[in-house]
Amino acid sequence: MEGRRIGVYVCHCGLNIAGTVDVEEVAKYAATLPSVVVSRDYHYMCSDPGQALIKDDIKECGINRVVVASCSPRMHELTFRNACQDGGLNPYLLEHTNIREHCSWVHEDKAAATEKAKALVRAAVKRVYYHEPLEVKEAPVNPNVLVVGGGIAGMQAALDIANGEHQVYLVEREPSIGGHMIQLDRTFPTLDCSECILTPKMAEVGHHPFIELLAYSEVEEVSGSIGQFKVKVRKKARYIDESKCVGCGVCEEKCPWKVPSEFEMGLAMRKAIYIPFAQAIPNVVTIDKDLCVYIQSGGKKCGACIKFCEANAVTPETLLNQSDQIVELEVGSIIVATGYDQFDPSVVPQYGYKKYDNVLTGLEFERITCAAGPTGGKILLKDGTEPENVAIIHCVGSRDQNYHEYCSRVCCMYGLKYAYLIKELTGADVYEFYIDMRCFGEGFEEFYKRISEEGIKFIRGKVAKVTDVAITEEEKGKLIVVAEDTLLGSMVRVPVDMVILCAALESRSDADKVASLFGLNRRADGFFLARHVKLDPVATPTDGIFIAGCCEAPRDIPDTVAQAEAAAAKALSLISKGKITLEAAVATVDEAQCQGCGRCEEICTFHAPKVISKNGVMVSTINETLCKGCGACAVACPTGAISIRHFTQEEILAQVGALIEV
Amino acid sequence: MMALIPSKEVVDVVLEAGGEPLKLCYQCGLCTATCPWNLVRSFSIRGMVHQSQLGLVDFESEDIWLCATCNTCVKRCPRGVEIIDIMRALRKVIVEMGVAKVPDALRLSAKNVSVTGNPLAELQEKRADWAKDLDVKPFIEGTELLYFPCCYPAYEPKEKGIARATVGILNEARVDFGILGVKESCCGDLVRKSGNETIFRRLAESNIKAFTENGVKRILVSSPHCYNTFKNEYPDFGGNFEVIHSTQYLLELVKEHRIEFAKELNKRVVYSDPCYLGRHNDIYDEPREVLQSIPGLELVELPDFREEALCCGGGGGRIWMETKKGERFCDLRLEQAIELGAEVLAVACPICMCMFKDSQLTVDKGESIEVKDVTELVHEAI
Amino acid sequence: MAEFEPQIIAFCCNWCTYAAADLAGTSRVHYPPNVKIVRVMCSGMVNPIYVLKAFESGADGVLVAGCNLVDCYYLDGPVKCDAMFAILKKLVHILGLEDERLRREMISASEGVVFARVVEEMVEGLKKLGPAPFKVKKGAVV
Amino acid sequence: MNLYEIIQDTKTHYCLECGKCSSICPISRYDPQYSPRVMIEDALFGFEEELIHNHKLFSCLTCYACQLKCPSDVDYPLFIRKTRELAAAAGEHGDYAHSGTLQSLVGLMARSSIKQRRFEWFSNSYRTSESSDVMLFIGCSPYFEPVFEDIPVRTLDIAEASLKILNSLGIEPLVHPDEKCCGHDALWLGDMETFRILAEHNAAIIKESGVKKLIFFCPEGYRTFKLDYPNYVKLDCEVMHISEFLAQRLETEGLRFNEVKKKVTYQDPCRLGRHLGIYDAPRKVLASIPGIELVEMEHIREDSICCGTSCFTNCDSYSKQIRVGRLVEAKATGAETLITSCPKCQTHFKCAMVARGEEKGPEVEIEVMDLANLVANAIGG
Repeated sequence: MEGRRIGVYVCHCGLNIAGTVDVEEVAKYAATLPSVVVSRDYHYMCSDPGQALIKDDIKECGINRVVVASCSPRMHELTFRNACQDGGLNPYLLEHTNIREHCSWVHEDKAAATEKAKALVRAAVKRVYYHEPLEVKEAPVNPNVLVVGGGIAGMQAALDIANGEHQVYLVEREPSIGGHMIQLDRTFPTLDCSECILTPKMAEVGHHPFIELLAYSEVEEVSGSIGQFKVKVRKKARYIDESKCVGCGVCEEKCPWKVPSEFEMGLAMRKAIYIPFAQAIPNVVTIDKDLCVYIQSGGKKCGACIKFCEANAVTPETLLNQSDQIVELEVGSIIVATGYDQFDPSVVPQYGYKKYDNVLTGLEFERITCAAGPTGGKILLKDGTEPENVAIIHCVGSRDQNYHEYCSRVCCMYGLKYAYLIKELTGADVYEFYIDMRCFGEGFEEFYKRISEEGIKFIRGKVAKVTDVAITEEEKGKLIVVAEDTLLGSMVRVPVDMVILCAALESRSDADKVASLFGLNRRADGFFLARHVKLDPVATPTDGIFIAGCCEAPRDIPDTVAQAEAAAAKALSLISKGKITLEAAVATVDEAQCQGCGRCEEICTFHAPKVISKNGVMVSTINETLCKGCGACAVACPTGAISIRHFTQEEILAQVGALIEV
Repeated sequence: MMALIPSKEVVDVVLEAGGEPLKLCYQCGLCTATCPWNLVRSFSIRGMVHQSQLGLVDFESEDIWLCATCNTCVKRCPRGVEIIDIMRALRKVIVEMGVAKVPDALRLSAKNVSVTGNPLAELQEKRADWAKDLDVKPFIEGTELLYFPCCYPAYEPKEKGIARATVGILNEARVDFGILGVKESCCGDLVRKSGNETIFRRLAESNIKAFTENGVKRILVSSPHCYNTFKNEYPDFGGNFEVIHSTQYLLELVKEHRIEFAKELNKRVVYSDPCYLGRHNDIYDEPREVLQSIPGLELVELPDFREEALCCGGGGGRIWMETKKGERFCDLRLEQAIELGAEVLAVACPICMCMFKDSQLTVDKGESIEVKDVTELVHEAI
Repeated sequence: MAEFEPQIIAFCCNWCTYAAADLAGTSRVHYPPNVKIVRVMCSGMVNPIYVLKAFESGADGVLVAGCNLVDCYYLDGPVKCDAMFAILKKLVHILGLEDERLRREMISASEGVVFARVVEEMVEGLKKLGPAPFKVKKGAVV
Repeated sequence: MNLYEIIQDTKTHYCLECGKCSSICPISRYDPQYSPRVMIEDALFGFEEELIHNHKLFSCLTCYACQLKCPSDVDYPLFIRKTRELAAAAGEHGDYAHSGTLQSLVGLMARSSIKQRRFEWFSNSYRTSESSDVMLFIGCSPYFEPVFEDIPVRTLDIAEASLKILNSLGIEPLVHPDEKCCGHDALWLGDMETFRILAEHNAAIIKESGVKKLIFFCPEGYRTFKLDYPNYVKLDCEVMHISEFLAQRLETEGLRFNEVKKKVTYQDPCRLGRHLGIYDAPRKVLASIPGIELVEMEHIREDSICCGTSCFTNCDSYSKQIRVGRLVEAKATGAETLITSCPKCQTHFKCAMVARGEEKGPEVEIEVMDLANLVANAIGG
């Protein structure tokens, strides 16, 4: 610690400081402190001549640490850091102390204010003694972007970026992009046909010269950090030659092996070789390996698809020898748009899902009303007849602390949409069982009013059970929905033919894996946590990784699209700058001191520390591109191995110890 | 608790009876919260609407007959639900389908209207008797204005003053007017609001016929109920006439200096807005301007007035029914007026006048205040 | 004898409470000069030793203040600070120190007035309590 | 005192430079930069400044392994302690673990006139007496509780167990509310001012209470009272470790324990073992509990290996490796529980097991328990 030469500069700020604080006395006092070689006061330190004092003293008096006592560092720390730099001194060798906002402006007693200013300067001098030069690093940004999830959010984000002529890799784990939105029949509140508005976008994604679509693929590994992520993607084998398949569907027709279709929510069958739905992108077949008898028998049985494929896309070779491929990508930013799962209502046994044929979930009902769906768009009961009365139960799995405490946001609206469709298509009596109607979006309340006009019966009350145990003649053969009508203050039993459960949107069952893959945090409700709920809603704790759509929280299509566009804008702004500046005041590990206990790794919100084995000894390392310098790890570190540059314990203790004169 | 089973049939019946607006209700409860009944007892309109939505109405309940159709709830309803129509529909279901007992007083009055053309069971041929000693011409083709006094001023001794004052003023202003007398019947408002749609239709058709046959174009009415019915409901049955309420017409006469005040009326006066003039037809200023034009008259306002004004409790057929002491809105209103130190409670509706005059008999110091129609006050001052 | 003037050291996070103190300044909200602020980047950066050292060096009261849970620049710094503070409180409690000498606040950047009020309250409270019971160790100040 | 005097005092000039010390030193085994022999050599060459500013000066565990092997009887730990006094006077203090919180608390405790709230944890299921002539020294345990909350170590469990044991022997001991830290760490870190204040305070309250016997469950306090206090203050009472006390009672009162089925191994705490030569008493207690099977580690008694940290200072990567090594040894015995009779040993071992990163080091998870707790469990009830 030899050779510290400290310069102290006390600013008058006109009379803003000098009116209350005797700045000359403060400067004189500072001159008496150890290691202080120059101490000056000046009218306006932030002015050019004021800054020149510092620059000159660096050159002429050889000062190598600077204390400026003036206004708030939040105002002018950067100014004086730049002055130091211009004078040839590392900018981090400055300590800026606040004797205006925190002293002259808030105190009236001149003597006391002067004493306080002295104490602040004394503490700053003690602290600056320990300041070390820090290097401000920059890193380049790879302009390629990875978008994970080919639902509406992922597609929109991919298109926005690709339209800016930047390369996008769009990874989708299902055989086709489209997500949940392509399963929907119509979209509230405008009742546009979902397919009609979505398929053009899917086609655009499929053909876009700047989008490389990796469907039927999953991200396996992500390393690196903002600007330079390395990503491994597993492209799952479709057991066909994608370049040859024209999607004619003949093989599908001929294939004799069936299972319930995932896309149709199990309400229709698909084949072992299949295209999940007519407008699938990419329009190529996929083979369900577990179901394909040819593959399972090692080529001994069946082989119908090979026989009928004129394009020669399915061959014994593709069926028996194709395997997953690992694709390695390098990208500068990542947009995670992995969507949601529908809550499984069978965990609420009272509602009879899976027990009674005509108790359906929302997504199942979407398929039923869809013209391309299993019933050709007719609302039919399992026995093929039309229902005369239907109950729609809201908040299934949401607003219920036994399942999910949150409001799922879209259910009220889709519940209303169903009511409308049922009325329109069957004229059946519709009962909506709700707790509150939450119709907050553009056109939502108007839609609610419009649906009300249809004579839908709204019963305010959470349904206790759905049963087929009749107690009166008219209940026989019906499903009876039992609830308290809280507005009547009376129990009601409503016999209906069909019950639709407005199942909540919940976080993906594998959200934990996705979170740890991309370094995301999850809220208590399972969804991914944004960097700031209000002011940074698509960023995440990991710089360069953004989230959009229902993986962040349940939301409707317009909100999802807006969020996807926001995420794309974030990625584009990174690309446009081309480089990132790294925080200099970050955590650093003294490896000899570190015991590799992992407390730092555990506490860090940004996943910057990581415990690794070095020569068999566990030590923590800090990824400086991830570290924000918040200091939580240093507090958690039991051995003092971690310190935060520019905010080391030594520095702060020196400052604290000097604040009070004894 | 017995579970109820919603009844589609009942809902359909109510809808059929004109209850269509109930579909729109989203059960916020603002109607109940604004209803004057809840000043004196508990009455859940919201609950009744919801019962109607599910076909679970308790038709035996006396609550069905409470609504005085004051329109406060309708004016405030965030969904624009025509709640009075729903009440009317429920009453209609009872009256016309006999699903429950109609209160005796209502049944009797409705019968009276049906038979005699007025609720007071007076003879039709005596309908013009109030004007016997006055210079009143029968209406003939070409007469400028028809004066339609309403059954109460026509028959009820306590209210005849309204009709007579009106005639006095019209004559003073040299207005070319006439009356139809025995050719006219009750406008039918109260019977309609109390569920007797069939009787109402008959009355409406007969009045329209009489008006049309006699070449009536412009009708001056003393009652806001007649005003509302002629203006807003008769057009549905083909009767399109220019309808003018006495307070509107008085203002016209004052402004055109067709009447001049000769005396000062040094009195402190409060004005009680009739529901059917105010909330139903947005006429708030005219009566006040007329009163203020009377020299010496000091107009003071009740605690709630104009849009917020408290109903007298007589609308919707309530005038015919007994309301328990302690639950009478008119008593509250009268007490408020006395509290304000008013010498006169001015009204512009024969129903209000009837209700308030009854109140005078039971309310403490009820006799300390006069109840007068605006017309009467004007007549006194000219 | 002059009135006892308590010494308070306040650890304030850069983004919220330090900014709140700045705002108190720009709005000229006056408060007693007994407080001296140490700027930290996050309340979650405050190590228990900083607070203990403040007492060692003669402070009569210590304030640890930072963002509200929802405002945190580092997402959940206040949670970490609370966890640290809970331990710290237990320690000084066992030590026998009055609870009022150690205060934890969440003061957002817009709450200059709140900052001033907290300081005033602390000064008032500490005046009643009198000096902290620690004798400063010889040579404790670096 | 200067370095020359220290060398005389600790017989350091007898050093033969044989290097036995460095070869036995648990730190030197892992830290190539640390060697007791080189430290001594520096001292003998008179490099006083270098020596007191060398932060490795605070690495020595003062475990006394070297001293027992030294052919010239050089008291290296004492040499270190005294040299640290010089270093402390120059503002050096080594690398504090836990940011120096514990040292700071001791400093504040020493320099405060207020009443501590030491016994709020105290449940009323144990009987104590203000007029007893036996005192149980609780030490810093109440402070350890919050600090080590996350490991988790509950040193007060040991205090409670000790009370239960004493109660079951019909003793209602005094627990003193004004007791302060024994000063062990201050002493061994060279902070003599703090140590003296603490020693004088404790001696005074003990004298005032008139107790005849002072029982410790912490070997550090025990050592400090037994070997160090007499050099500074007058103490008129017998001091004992709870294991010693129990061993004594086993003979005199024929104590009987319930069966506890457990295969255990035993860690000799340095202070109890090498500092005070107590190896048999705890083993005797273990042997008296039916069902307990003691399997010894490779290094035991005089050859026992330190738990790896002392005075919460220089608790570094090497310290961790020592502990990991020792735990691996303990696990190798096949024991399910590692018994110690020192709260610090327990703390340091449990701390070494913390592995919260995704990547884990060697598997060292084993139950660690204080002898007092084991005995208390065997008493039952």
